[in-house]
Amino acid sequence: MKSFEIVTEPILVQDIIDKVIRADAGAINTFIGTVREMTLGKRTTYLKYEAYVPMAEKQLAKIGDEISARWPGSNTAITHRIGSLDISEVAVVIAVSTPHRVESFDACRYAIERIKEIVPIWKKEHWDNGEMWVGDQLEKVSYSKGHPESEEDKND
Amino acid sequence: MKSFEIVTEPILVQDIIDKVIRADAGAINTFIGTVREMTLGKRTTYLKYEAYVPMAEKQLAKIGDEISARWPGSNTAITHRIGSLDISEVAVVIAVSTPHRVESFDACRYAIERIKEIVPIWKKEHWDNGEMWVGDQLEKVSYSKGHPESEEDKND
Amino acid sequence: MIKVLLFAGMQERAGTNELELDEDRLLISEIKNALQKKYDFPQMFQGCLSAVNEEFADDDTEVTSGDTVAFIPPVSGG
Amino acid sequence: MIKVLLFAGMQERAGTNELELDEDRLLISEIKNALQKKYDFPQMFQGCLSAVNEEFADDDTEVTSGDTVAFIPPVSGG
Repeated sequence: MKSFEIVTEPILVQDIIDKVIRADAGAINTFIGTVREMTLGKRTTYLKYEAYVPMAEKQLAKIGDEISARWPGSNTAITHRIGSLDISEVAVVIAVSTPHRVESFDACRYAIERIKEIVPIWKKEHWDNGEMWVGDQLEKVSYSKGHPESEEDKND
Repeated sequence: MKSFEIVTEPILVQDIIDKVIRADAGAINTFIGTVREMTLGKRTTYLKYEAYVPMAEKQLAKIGDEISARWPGSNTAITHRIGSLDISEVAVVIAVSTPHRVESFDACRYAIERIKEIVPIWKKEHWDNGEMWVGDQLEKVSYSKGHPESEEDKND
Repeated sequence: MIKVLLFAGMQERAGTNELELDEDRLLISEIKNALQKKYDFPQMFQGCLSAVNEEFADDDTEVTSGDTVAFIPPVSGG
Repeated sequence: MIKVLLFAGMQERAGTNELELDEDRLLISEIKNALQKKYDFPQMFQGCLSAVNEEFADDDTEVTSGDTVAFIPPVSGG
């Protein structure tokens, strides 16, 4: 059972939670990233995720190491799915268990922010009339409103 | 399907998540409170939760209303279990979906803090040699270290 | 008749989870005084909240026959 | 021989996910220049990180035959 994994099949949230449940943890925080339909007024039809799989798994494990160092007594598991995902499907599940509740929130928040910084995974948004690699911004169609204004408003 | 519920049977985390998944939400934060074995050096054998059930469900729904007002576009579901719970069993599950990730953490954190303030649920810790209603502190045995020093360190 | 609900340690101390007061009209503070005299609660309702018909209430809230009063010792859910 | 991996938009632009450079020794910056000349990437490796054998590397990192170089455009997981 790998705690840091890139998968192509649907993720079962409970499987990720089961990896971090421990008798000395009283709190588990879970972040689930799902495919959102509307981003900046555009209707996403589906997303495609691609990864540099072996390096992505190493980087996820590195995030786990960072969390263990920063929040002693914590346990982390992260699974990210790649391939085509429909609206509301689960792209990523992070679970962090800690003895007390406050750290579970902080550590899980840290994990998702780090994923967006150091893990080689890319998301391509598909709409009815086009597609775009998020971050790379090589849009394949002209888009009346120009490029999305801010990274903050992207599908997260 | 009630979004704010007190139950006596084990909680399935996925059931609570399913209540808040929506096409326009890209993030779901889940907090799971489990029974921790060690608290302040004492080994808990099991916990017993009791609630003023109808009022507790109303108060949970009130927390949901507060979250909707404060984080527009969010959806919240909370289930708390009562009765006897063994080590690592799930006592409470909170799920909050929001369009973007940051609010999902903030709103879920708000929910657990409010549960500990306004929801009539009580926890009784059982050890090998005694028991205590947490918060009420009417310990049934003499306890060499005196009463637990701080609310912060309680089983959360 | 006014119904009174007790929970957690207060319930154990009183040996019952429910009392019936054969009165038409009482203040919450009057009910507290009567119960304190009867059961000698160790903390004398310290940190204890009150609810009338499942809504939080104050010491000077007046309850009437048919109401349900609940005493809510410090909560510890989650 | 040095293996080069391309991803996302760069992969589409190049029309391949993998190249083989028949060289014994190159700097990352030299590989970037060669690829930029060949494929005319619109953003000229802007914001693009490099990895050698699955670890992040710098422009002046030297790679040798047998190494795998990956160019990592801005990531968007999560």
